[in-house]
Amino acid sequence: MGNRCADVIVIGGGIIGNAAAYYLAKRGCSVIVLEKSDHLGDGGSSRNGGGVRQSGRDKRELPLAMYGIKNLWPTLSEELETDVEYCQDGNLRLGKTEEHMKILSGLAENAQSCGLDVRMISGEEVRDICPYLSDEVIGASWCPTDGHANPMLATLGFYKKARELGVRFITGEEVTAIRKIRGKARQVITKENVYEGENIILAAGLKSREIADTVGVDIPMQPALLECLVTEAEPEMFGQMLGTAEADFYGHQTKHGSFVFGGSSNFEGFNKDNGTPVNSSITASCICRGIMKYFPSLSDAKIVRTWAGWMDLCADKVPVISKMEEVPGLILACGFSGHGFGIAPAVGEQLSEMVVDGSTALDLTALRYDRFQAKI
Amino acid sequence: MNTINDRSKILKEFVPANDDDMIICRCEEITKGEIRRAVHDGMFTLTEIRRYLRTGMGLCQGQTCSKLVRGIVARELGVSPAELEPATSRAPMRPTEMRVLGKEVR
Amino acid sequence: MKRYDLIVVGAGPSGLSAAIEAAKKGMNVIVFDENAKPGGQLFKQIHKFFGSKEHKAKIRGFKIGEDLLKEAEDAGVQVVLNATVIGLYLDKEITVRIGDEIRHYKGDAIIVATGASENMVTFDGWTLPGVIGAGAAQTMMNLHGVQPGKKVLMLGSGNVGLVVSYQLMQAGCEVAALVDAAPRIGGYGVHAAKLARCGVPFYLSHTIVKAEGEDRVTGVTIAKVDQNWQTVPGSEKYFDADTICLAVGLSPMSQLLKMAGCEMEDNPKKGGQVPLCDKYGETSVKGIFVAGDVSGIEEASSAMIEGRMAGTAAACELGFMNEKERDEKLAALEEALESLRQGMFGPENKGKLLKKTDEGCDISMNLLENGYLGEEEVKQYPGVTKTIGIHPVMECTQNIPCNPCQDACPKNCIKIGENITSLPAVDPDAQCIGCGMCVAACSGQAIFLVNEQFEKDYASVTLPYEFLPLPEKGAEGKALDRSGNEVCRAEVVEIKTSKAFDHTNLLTIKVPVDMAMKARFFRAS
Amino acid sequence: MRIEEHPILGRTEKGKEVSFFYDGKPVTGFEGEPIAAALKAAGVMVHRHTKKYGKPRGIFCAIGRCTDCVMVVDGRPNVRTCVTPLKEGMRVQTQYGISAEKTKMKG
Repeated sequence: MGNRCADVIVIGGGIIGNAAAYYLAKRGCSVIVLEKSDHLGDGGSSRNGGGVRQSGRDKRELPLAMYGIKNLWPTLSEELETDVEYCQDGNLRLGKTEEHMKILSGLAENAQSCGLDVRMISGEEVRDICPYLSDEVIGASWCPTDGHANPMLATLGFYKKARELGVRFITGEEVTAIRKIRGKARQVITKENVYEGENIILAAGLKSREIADTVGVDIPMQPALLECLVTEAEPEMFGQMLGTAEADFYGHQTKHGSFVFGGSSNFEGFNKDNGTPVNSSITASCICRGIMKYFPSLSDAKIVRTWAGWMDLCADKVPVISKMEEVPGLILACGFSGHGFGIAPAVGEQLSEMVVDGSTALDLTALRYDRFQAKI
Repeated sequence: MNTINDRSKILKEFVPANDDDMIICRCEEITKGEIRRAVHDGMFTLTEIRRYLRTGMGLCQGQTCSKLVRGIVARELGVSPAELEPATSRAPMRPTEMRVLGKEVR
Repeated sequence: MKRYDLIVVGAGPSGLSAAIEAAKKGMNVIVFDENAKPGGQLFKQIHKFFGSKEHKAKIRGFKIGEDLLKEAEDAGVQVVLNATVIGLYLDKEITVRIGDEIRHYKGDAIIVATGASENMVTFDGWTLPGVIGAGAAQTMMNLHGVQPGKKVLMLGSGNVGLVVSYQLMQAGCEVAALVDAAPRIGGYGVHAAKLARCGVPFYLSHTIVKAEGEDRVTGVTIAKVDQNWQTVPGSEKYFDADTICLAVGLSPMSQLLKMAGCEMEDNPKKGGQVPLCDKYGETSVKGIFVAGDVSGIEEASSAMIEGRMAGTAAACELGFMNEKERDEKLAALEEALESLRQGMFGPENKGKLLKKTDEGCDISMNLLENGYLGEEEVKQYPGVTKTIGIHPVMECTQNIPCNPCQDACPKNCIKIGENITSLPAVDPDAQCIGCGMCVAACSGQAIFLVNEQFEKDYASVTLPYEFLPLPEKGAEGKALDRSGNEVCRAEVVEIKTSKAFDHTNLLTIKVPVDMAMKARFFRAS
Repeated sequence: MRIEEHPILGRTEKGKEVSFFYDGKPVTGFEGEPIAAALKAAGVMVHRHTKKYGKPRGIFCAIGRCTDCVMVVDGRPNVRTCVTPLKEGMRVQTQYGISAEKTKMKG
């Protein structure tokens, strides 16, 4: 086995870790990425719905989303020499009741205050944009600069390019602990090996909690199962990313022609685990019923595959992207709470700045690790 | 089970072959050359190949090509096909219309 | 949610057998199968099965299917057809597509008996219409009554390739050639011999280079392969054909088990991905069992026994049977399974080149390489003897588990003995009466009746005949030798058909006496 | 070609004769048999042309697994003809990519 020392050790070969590795390598750092699974991007990175959106996001992470969509996503395919199937045809968040519309305009106002072009539109306007939607839709929030991409290709594209730049990826390498040496996080202990780096980026999704625990840090997050399904290829219908006020489902039509939709059954907090992310027997059917209410014409589309993934749901539903002053050398990037994909390139780039420059161009103070406070 | 796999492993150089344009995944029309190329791009597992190229992601869900893909990848990596774990199986086992999947009887 | 004591997925030989065993112990059993007809692959099998009486030997596959289904119904098993199990979830819950609905069921035990799927090979043009799986050919001709093509080239000399080639001829198609990259025929010699004597050429150590044609197959080019499986330039041969049939092995269809989280292993001896399971088919997930090809590729006969074992084990686990009864049952079933796994083709000998039979006879290399026995070779086997008057000539030269000929003869002329894989021998003290029961009973169609004193200078040869049209008595034609070459004129002197022969007709031809040990097939002129 | 009489299976029992349309042309088959069987008996080999390369495909597995034999049936694409029973008046069309129209093919 080769050298186990590098400038940066990244724990987690998902899209966050891979993107960070890529941008770090681009800036001349030596990087080793350790991934527990046999496959890169085997967690949420390959299991999400592919949204690349700004609308509907919490104010604290909105700058990351806006920055990425403006500066990184449009050229990502060329940059990674991988077609990541980025499509910027806008995002419709659909509402069917006045109650829904209230939720949506609240979110829209929030985003507008951050300078995002998002507005409320009527049912008719919705159907002008996407004529396949049923009359049950009475309005939506509309963000024309949102879109979607292929999560698997984006994740593996970052990997491919980072690997080309000399980043060492090791899969099947489960990290058990981080070890401080003379007051500084320096060693990464796996079941069989010890790695050493000047900096350690912890981007291991849910597993981050256990690993951070070994240096006395706790991030309040918990697992929640998300499920998705994909249809056979259908004739090209629309390019928008879709969501709903109540999050019945979300999704889009891919470049391939298939539709990818995610959704929930409301029992997500209670799903059993047999060691693999296993679908529940009821969710796919529930998602189908949700979709058909909005898209009656998709009722004959055949589902070819369903899958599930555990997300790292943070207590306040936004990620922790933060240096740890208490544990020098350690950087956290976890708790993405099911919406990390769209901001991943930006997060990767900011992480590289954190390591190389010591600070980031974007203000990430609101995503610090020590923000969690009791309610009163 | 998870096994340590260093992705910086040096493979034999990619040499184009006569049959690189042979279709392997019939549904998604993925060729042998594309699969071989993907291995050199770093896709060392069948799951990664599948996510990268869509092999076995079509209508038949890999019922026809999975063994063929495995053989090609194994050869390219210089390992035995048995060392490569097939991609996960997922419901539904046959393509199922949304209106059917959405109509549950308990 | 509707719950059953036992849910069986797949109504093939193993699934039905498992269901029968469990239902007989009082379990509430339901079987789901995605096909419109039950029986799995049995319904496409129109040949007589090998084995012993207990294994339903000499009964045709589809008839075994019918019998199993009747037995299942009598035992109270509910068989639901056109019912596709699309998922196997936690807590042994399945989702089934029935019509335009999804139904959820739970089983206290689940037996997955989903069988196998066909392997494929690639060559230039392999996606052209006209290139089909051997299973597709069987489905079209034996289930739907449609010829897969007019002129077919078969790739693969395992039992599937051999049996399907013969079935293609029975369906009125021409088999242009049988090709295999392996240097020797993989299936039973008797199956190969049936084809060779009809004139089908065998090309071992050959592979398909290209399927010719623009929008459909119009021909095939094959070429010789060297020891490294590379084609030898200049060795190409072209055949006119409209269909290429692929019979290159099966893989367990184990996706449901993988989905359910059963621990899997890749076992080339079992044909691919199979669940890890104990001797009686229980997987790493308690209460989920497997039986038949999904747990390892074998024959339908062993699948039925495995099904019974899994059904028995499940019945005991759920308290429908005590351990003592289970152990007795399982011991008997294991013994039966063991007997089927004996012989040249048993798992232990897989891939080995055996030189001698158990009896010490040389194994015919000609049979392994060309599909037929050499004229001199045939004389050394215990079933091939010479006597005055009519007598059986049993060209059965490989140790395979099969013995119906022994029981077929009313005069006890044929002896196999205790060991079911022994070659049949002629009892010199018994007197053949020429009834032909042995000819019809031989699943390998390897028994002939020869009478070298039929007429002055003429001998008679009685052979099994399963083609249409059936020649008439007095018809003139040519006798073909074991390799399919025309060797002499021949006249049909007798046709025997009988219910007891089960569609195997006995054709007696008259040939010059020196042709008695050569003529093995008849072609009308 | 249909097998009129089989040496082992005898005469195959057929359902009611029905007519259906193959690419607009009337064809006959038997009710309940797979669409693919009726097409095969009528000499049809090409069921579809693939999406990426426009290559012809036909029956391959005949048991509903490989999905190579899919066609547009009564306006719906991707119908597995080898396991879909034939009905009177069905409109069966060659599939181009995922549509019945040749012009919708990409590339």
